[in-house]
Amino acid sequence: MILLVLLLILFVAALLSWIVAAKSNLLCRWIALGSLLINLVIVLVIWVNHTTTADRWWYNFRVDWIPHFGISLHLAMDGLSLLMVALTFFLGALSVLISWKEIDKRVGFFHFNLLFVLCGITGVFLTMDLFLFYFFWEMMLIPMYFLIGIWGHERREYAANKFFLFTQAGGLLMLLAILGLYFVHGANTHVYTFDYFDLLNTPMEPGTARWLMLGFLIAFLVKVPAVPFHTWLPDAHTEASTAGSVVLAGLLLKTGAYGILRFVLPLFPAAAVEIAPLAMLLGVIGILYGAMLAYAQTDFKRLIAYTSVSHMGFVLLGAFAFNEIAYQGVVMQMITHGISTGALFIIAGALYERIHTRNLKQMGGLWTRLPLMGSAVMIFVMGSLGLPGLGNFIAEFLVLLGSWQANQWLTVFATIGLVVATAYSLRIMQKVFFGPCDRQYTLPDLNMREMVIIVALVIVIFWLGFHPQPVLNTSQNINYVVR
Amino acid sequence: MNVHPTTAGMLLAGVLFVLGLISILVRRDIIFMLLSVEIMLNAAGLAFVVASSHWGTADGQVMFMFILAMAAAEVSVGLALILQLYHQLKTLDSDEASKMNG
Amino acid sequence: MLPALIPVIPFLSAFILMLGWKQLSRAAVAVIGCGSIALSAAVAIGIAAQFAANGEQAIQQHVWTWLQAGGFRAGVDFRMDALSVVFVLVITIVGFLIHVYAAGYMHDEPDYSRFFACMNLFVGAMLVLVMADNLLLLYFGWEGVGLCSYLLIGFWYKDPANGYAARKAFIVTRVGDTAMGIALFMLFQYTGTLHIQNILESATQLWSKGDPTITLIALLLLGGAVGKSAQLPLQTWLPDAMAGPTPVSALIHAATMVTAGVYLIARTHTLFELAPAAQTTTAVIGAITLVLAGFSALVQTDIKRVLAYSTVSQIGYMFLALGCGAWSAAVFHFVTHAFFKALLFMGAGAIIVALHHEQDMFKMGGLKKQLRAVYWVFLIGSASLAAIPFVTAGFYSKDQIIWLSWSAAGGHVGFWLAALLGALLTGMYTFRMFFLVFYGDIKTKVHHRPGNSMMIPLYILAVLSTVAGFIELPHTLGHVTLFSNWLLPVLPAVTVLQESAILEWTSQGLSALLALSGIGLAYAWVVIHPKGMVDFLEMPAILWFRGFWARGWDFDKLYDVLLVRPYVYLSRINKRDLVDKLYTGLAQLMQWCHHMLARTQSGLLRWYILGVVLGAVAILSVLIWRIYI
Amino acid sequence: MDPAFYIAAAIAILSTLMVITRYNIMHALLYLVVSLLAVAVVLYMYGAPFMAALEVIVYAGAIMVLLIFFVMMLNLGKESAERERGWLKPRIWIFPSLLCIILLGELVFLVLQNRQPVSDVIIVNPKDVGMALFGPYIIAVELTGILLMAGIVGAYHLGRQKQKTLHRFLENTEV
Amino acid sequence: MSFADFISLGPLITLSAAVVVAMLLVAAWRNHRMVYGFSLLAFMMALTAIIPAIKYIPHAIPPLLVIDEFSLFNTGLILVAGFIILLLSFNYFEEREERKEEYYLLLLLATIGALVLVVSRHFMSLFLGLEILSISLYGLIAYLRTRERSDEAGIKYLMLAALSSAFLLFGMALVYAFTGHMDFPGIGVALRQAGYLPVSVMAGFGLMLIGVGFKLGIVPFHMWAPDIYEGAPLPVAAFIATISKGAMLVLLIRFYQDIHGNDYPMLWWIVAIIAVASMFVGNWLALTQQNIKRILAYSSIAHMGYILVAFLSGVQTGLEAIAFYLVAYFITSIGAFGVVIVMSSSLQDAETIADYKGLFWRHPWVATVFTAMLLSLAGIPLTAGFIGKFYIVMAGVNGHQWFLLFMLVINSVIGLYYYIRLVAAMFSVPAPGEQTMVTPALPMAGNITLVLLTILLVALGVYPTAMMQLIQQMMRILV
Repeated sequence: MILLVLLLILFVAALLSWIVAAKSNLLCRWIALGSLLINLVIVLVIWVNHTTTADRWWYNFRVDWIPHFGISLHLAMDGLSLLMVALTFFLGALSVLISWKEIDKRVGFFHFNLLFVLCGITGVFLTMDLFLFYFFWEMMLIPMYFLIGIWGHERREYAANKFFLFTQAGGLLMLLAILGLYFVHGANTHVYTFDYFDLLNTPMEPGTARWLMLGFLIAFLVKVPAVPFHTWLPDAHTEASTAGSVVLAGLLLKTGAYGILRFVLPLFPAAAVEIAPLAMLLGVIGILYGAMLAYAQTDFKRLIAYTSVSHMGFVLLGAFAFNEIAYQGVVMQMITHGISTGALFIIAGALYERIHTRNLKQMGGLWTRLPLMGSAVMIFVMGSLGLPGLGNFIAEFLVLLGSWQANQWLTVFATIGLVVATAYSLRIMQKVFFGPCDRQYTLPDLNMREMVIIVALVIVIFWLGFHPQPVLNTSQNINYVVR
Repeated sequence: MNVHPTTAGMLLAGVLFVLGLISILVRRDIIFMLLSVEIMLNAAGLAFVVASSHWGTADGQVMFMFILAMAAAEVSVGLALILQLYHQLKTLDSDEASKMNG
Repeated sequence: MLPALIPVIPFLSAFILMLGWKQLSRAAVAVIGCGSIALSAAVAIGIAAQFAANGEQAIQQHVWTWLQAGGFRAGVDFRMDALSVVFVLVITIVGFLIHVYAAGYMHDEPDYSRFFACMNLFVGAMLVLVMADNLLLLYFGWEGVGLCSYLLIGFWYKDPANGYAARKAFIVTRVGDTAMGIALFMLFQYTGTLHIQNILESATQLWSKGDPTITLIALLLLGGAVGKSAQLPLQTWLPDAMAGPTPVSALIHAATMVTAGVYLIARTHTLFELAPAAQTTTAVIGAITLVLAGFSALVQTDIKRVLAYSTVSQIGYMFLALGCGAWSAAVFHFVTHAFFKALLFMGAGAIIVALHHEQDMFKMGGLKKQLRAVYWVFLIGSASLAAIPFVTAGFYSKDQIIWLSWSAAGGHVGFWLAALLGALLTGMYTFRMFFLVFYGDIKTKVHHRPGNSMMIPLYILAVLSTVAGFIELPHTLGHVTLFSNWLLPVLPAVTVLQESAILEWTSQGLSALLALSGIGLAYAWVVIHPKGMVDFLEMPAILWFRGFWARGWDFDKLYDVLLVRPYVYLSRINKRDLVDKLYTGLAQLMQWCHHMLARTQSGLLRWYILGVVLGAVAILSVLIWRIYI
Repeated sequence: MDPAFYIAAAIAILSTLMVITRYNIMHALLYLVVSLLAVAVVLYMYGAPFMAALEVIVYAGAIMVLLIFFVMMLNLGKESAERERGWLKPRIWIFPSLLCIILLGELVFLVLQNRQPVSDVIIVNPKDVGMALFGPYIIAVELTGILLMAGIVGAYHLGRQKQKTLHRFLENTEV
Repeated sequence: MSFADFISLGPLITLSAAVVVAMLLVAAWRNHRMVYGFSLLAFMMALTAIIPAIKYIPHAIPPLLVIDEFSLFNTGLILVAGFIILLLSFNYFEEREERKEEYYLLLLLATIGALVLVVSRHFMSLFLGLEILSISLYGLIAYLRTRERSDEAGIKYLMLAALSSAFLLFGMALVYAFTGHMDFPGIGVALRQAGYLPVSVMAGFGLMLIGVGFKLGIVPFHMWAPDIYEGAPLPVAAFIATISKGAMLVLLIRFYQDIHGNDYPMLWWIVAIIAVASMFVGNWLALTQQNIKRILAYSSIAHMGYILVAFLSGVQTGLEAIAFYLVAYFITSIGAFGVVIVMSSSLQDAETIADYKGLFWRHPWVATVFTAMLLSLAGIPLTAGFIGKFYIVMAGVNGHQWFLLFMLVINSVIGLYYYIRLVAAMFSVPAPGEQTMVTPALPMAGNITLVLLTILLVALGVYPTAMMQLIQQMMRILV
C-alpha cells in the first residue's frame, strides 16, 4: 500500500503544483520539493527499518486491473527497486531545486511534467506486472518530451522528437515481446497473466525465448543506451533544460538498465546467456566509442552526454557477466552514474546561467572566478574517470572484476576505457576551468541553493565511495545472477 | 457452338464494364465520366440478370431494379453537383477541379 | 598508537585547508599544512620505535569494511611492516621537510591554501599506498597520488602547457594503472582475494616457478609500476611534470610518488620471484631506462628537466635492483635517492626563485659566490647523486646495485655494464649541471635570497644525504647491514652468486672511477671547454644526437604519431557521430517516400481513378498469383 | 447460344466503343442509347423480359434523356467537341487501355475457370420478380425509397439556383 | 413483418420516421434550431429504441437483415457518434450557410445507411445501405456550396464512389453467378459445398473488395480521403472518418465470418498486402503534411491498416480488438475533428498547423484535449488508443502475425512523428508578434462535448475492463 502512496503523492503533487502555479510559483515549487522530500523520507525510513533477513519482496501490493487479460496493479519492492526509487526521489528533489531560478516561465506546467515523469519512473521501478510496466514505461515519455521540447535549448524540438521516436520504437518492440511471452505462457500453462512472478520460469522453446528476449533487450538497449542506439541521447541531453538533463541521465537511462536486470535476465536466463557475449561486446563498444565521441565534443553538455554512453556501457558489460560481483557493480554504477553525471549536468546548467554558452572554446580559466564550482567539477570529473574514493570507482571496479570472470578480452578493452575516460574527463577541467582567462567581469560563484545541491551530491558520492556497504547489502538480496 | 450461356453473358458484361472503365480513365469531361460510370453500372446490372437466368431465381432481377434506381439517384445528384461546379469553374474539365492536393 | 592516524592526519588537514581556503590566514595554512605532516611523522616515528623495540612482524589495523560483494571483500585495513615503515618514515620526514620548504617557497602564491591542501592530500594518499593491507586500498592510494600529482603539476593552471603536462602525467600513468587493474582481476580470479599477505601466501602454492599465469600477472603489475615510476616505455610524462612548482617536483616526482612502482614490486616480490621472466624484464627495463634517461639528462638545458631525467635514471637503478632480486638494495637506493634528490630539487628551486623563475641553466652561472649556502648543499646533493665514493649515501646505495646487477641471482654482465655506463653518465650530467649553474660568468642577477624556512630543510637533507649511506655498507667496506636486516622479515636477502671480494672491489673501483671521470668530463666540457671538445659537440651528427636525446629519444613523437594523433583525428572526424548519420539517412528516406507519395496525391480525379483501377488489377493479380503460381 | 445473342452483343460492344470514342457528347449519348437497347435485347434473351422493358424505359428513356436535357441546358456545342478532340490524343489511350485490357484478361481468365455444368437459360417471369420484390425483399424496396429520398434531398440542395450568397463577413467588407 | 421485426429494427425505423417528419417540418417551417433539436431528439429516441431490441436478439429478418449483439453494439456506437457529431455541427453551420436544414436531413439519411450496413447480411441490403450512405454523403460533402473546395470534393467523391460501386456490383454479380446466393450465410454454405476452389467467386470477392476498400479508404483506394476531408465541412469529415468507415468495417467482419474467409489464404494475402501498404502510405503521406485535415485523413488510412492487422490475425481476439479499436478510434477521431471544429472561426477552418502554434498557452484546455486525442491516435498510455493498439498487437501476437506486427511497429514509430509534430506545435512558444489567422469560435456546447470525450478517452484508457467485457460477450455470438 505504501508503494501506491508513493506514486499517488507524486501524482497528486503534480496536479496540485500545476493548479497552484496560477496563484504562486513559489508555492508550486515548494509543493514539488515537499512531495519529493516526503517520498524520499518514506523510502529512507523503509530502508533503515528493513532487515536483511526478511523476505526478498517487501510491500507486495496487488489489485486486479483488467482481469480480462490477467492484468493487475501489482507493485512490489526489493532492494534493487528501493535503491532506484531512493535515487529517483533524491535526484528529483535536486531537479526541483536546480530549476528554482532557471525555470521562470510556465512554472506550473514544468513541475507538473517533472513530477509526472518521476511518477512514471517510480512506477517503472516498482511494478511487477508486465503490462503495467509497459504502461509506466510509455507514460514517462510524454512529460519527458515536454521537458525537453518546451524548456530546452535551441534545437529542442529536434532533440525531443528524436528521443521520443527512439524510445517509442524500442518500447513497441518490447510490447510485442511482452505479448509474445504472455501467449507463450498462456499456451503452456493455460494461465493468461501479465504478472511478473507468474511469468518467471515460463517454459518455452529456445528459439522463441531468443526472439522474445531480443524484443525486451532492444527496448532496454535503446534506453540504456548502447551503441548503435545511442544517438538520441546526446541530442536530448544537450538540448534539455538542466533538470531535464538530470532526470534523463540520472534516472531515465537507469530504467533501461533496471529493465535488463529485472526482466531480460530472469525471464530468459538461457537466451540471455546466449546473447551475453554480444551484449558485453556492445557494452565495451559503448565504453570506447562513447569516450571517443566525448573527447571530440565542444559542447559541454554534449560531452557529458557522451560520457553517459561510455559509462552505461559498464552496465551492459556487468549485467551480462552473470556473477554477483558484476551485478553489484552494475547496481552501483547505476546509482553513481546518476549522481555524478547529474551533478555534472547541474554544474553545466549553473555555468550556462552565468556565461550563457555551452561552448568549451569560449570557456577557460574559470577557476579564478569560480573556485567552488571548479572544485565540484573536479570531484565529479574524477568520479567519472573512476578515481577510488568516489562511488564510481567501486562500481566500475566491481563490474570489471566480475566481467573478468566472464570474458577476459572484453574486460581488457573495457579497462582501456578507463584511460580514454581520463582523457575526456581531464579535457573538461582543462577547457573550462584551467588555461588563461580573458574574461574581465566577475562571475558569481555558487550561491547558497547551488551549494546545498552540490554538497548533497558530493556527500553522497563520497559516501558511496568510502562506505558503499549499505547499498551493496541492500542490493545483495537479489539473486538475479543466473547460471 | 456450345458456349456456357452464363459465361458468355458474364463475358459480355465484363467487356462492357471494361469499356466503361477505359472511357472514365481517358475522359476529362465530367459528363463523359458520369456517362462512363453509367456504362459500368449497366454492365454490372446485366451480369446480375445473366446470373439470375442461370439459377432461375428472381434475386438477380430484383437487384437489377435496385441498380436502376441507384443509377437514377446517382445521376440526379451528380448532375446537380456538376451544375454547381460548372457555375464555379466555368468548365467541365475535371482537371480543373484539383485545387486540393499534396 | 594507531597506524591509521598516520594517513588520516594529512587527510584531515587537507580537508580543513580545502574548506578554509577563504578564512585561513597564510600563517595558519602553513602551520596546519606543515604541522599535520610533522604530527604524522611523529606518529610514524613512534610506531617505528615501537616496532623496533617489540620486534614485531607487523602491526595491523582494521578500520572498516570498505566493500564486500559476492565473495569479494576489501577493507580499509592498514598494515605496517618493515618495508612500510621505511617508506612511511621517508614520506613523512622528507615530506615534512619539503612542506616546510614550500611554506617559504610558495609564499607569494595566491592559492597558498590550495597548494597545501593538495600537498597534504598527496602525503595522505601516499601513506595509504604504502600502508595498505590489500591491493584495492593500495590502488586507492595509487590513484590518489596520481590525482594529486595531476593537481599539483597543473597547479599554475593559467598556462595551458602546465595543464597539458598534468593531463599527460595522469593519462600516461593511467595506462600503467590499466595493466595493474587487470593484474588485480587476475589475482582475484585465482586467489579469491586481494589481501596482499594472503595472495603472497597462496601464490607459492598455486603456481610453480615460471608458470605463464603468474608471469602474466607479474608483467601486468610491472606495467603498473612502470607507469607510476616513469620507466620505459611510459617514462615520457615525468620530464613534462616539472611544470609543477618545485616543491612538488621534489616531493612527488623525485622522493615519493615515482617510487611507488618500486614499492609495489617490492611488496609483491613473491610473485616476481615466481616469474623469472617478469623479473628479468624488470631488470632489462631498469637497465635500458637508466641509460636512456642518462643520455637525455646529459643534454637538457632546463635544470629541472635534468633532475627529472636523472630521477628516471635513478629509478631505473632501483628497477634493475628489483629485477636482479636485490630487493633491499632497491629500497635502500630509494631512501638515499629520496634524500639527495629532494635536496637537489629544492636546491634548484632555491636557485630558480633567486633568479626570478629562470630555469635555463645556460642563463645561470657563477652563482657560487652569490648563493654560497645553496652552493654547498647542492654540491653535497650532486656528489651523492654522482656517487662520489665513501662520503656520500648515493655511493653506497648505488654501488650495491651495480655490484649486485652482476653478482646477484638475477644478474647479468650486461646489466652490470649498463649500470656502469649509467654511473659515468650520472657523473657527467650531474656535474655538467652543477658547473653550469655555479661556475662561469654571472648571467642573471640574483634578486632574492632563500630564507631560513627554505634553507633549514636543505641543511637537514644535506646531512641525511651524507650519513644515510652508513647504515648499509658493503662487505668490502665495513659490512654494515642495518638496513637489509631491518627489511629481512619482509624482503628476502639477495642471493649472491659470486661472492668474490676482488670482483666486488673491482666493480666498486670501476664505478667510482667512472663517476669521477664523468665529473672530470663535465668539468672539461663546461668549465674548461677546450676547442676540441666544443668542436666535437658541434658536429652535425652529435648535434642531431643531442637534439634527439634532449627530446627524450623522441618517445613523445612516437606516441604522438602512433596513438595520440590517430585517436584525436578519429575522434575529430567522428565528432558528429557517424552512427547518427545512419538514422538521419533513415529519416531522409522517409522524407523521400513522403515526397514521392505526395506526388500521387495530385488532386486529379483521373489519377485517383487510375489508382482504383491499378488496385483492381493488383488484387486480381495477387489472386491469380496465390492460386496458380 | 442464339445467334441473336451474338448479334445483340456485337451491337452493344460496338456502340459502346463508339460512345467512348466520340468527341461530341450528343453523339456519344445517342450511341449509348443504342448500346442500352442492344443490352435490352440481351436481357430479354436471358429470360428477363421485364428487365428488358425497364432497361428501355428507365435507362434509355429516363436517365439518358435526363443527361441529354442537361447537356442541352449547359449548351455544350462545338467548342466542347473540339476541346474533347484536343484531349483525346491517341497516346492518352495507350496506358488506360492496356491496363483495362489486363484487367479484362484477368477477369476473363478467372471467369473461364467456371466449372458449373452447362445448362440452359431459365426464364424468370415478371410475376416471380414481383413476388420476390414485395415478398422477402420488401424491406429493400423501402430502403430504395430512402435511397431515392437521399438523392432528392441532395439534388435539391445542390441544384438550387445559387443566389448571391456571399459570406456575411465578405459582404460587410466588400460592399 | 412481425412485431419482433419491428422492435428489432427499432432504431432504424425511428430514424427513418424521423427523416420523413423532419422533411415535413422543414417544408413547413425552416428553422435551424428546431431541426437541430429535432435531430438530436431523433438520435436519442433511436438510441432508446435499442433497449427494447435487446430482448429479441439474436433476431434474423430473412433474407436481408440480422440483428444480434454485434449489430446492436455497432448501432449504438454509430448512433452515439452521430449524436456527438450532430452536437458539434450546430455552431459550425450556424456560422455559415443560409440554408442549414437539409444538412440534418442528409445526416440522418446517411446514418440510416450506416445502420443498414451494420445489420445487413445480404448483398441487396449491403448495396442499398451503401448507396444510401454514399448518396447522402454526396450532398453532405458538397454541402457548403459557396466554397469551391466543397464542390470539388463532392464531385471527386461522387465519381469515385460510383466507380467503386460499379466494381462492387460486378463483384457481387460474379459471386451470385457462381454460387447462386446473395445472402452471406448462403454464400458460405455454397462455397463449402462446392468441393473445389471457386476461382470465379474469388474474383468476385476481389472486385467487391474495391467497393469496400474505397469506403474504408485503404490503399490503393485511399486517394480521395485527404481531398474529401479537406473539402468537406468538418462535421461531415468526422462522419466519414468514423461512421462511414466503421459501418463498412462491421459489414466486412460479418461478411468475412459468414463466408469463412479464413479458409481462403489468397484473400488473406490480398488483405495483408493492402494492410501493410495502407500503414506505410498513410503514415508516409502524413509525415510533413501541414494541413491538419489531411493529416487526419492520412492517419485514418494508416489506422485502417492497423485494424486490418487485427482482422487478419484470424483469432477471436482480433475481432474483439477491432471492436475495441473502433470505439477508441471513434472517440479519438471525433474528438480531433471536434477540436478543429471549435477552433474554426466563422471565416475559415483552422486547418493548418500554424493555426495551432502555441495553442497550449492561449487555450490550454483545447490544446490539452487535442493533445489527448493525438496521443490516443499515437497509442500512448492513459488513452483509449493505447489500449486499442495494445489489443490489436495482442491479437496479432495471438495469431502469430509477426511480420504484420513488425510492420505495425515500424509504422507506429513513423506515425508518432507527425502526431508529436502537432503536439509540439501546440506547445511551442510563439515568437512575439506572431499572430495566428484564425480566431477560434470555441462554442460552449462544443467545448463541453470535447471535455466529455476526453474524459471518456482517459476512462477507457485507464479502466477498459467494462468495455472489454461487453465486447467479449458480443463477439462470442459472432464466431
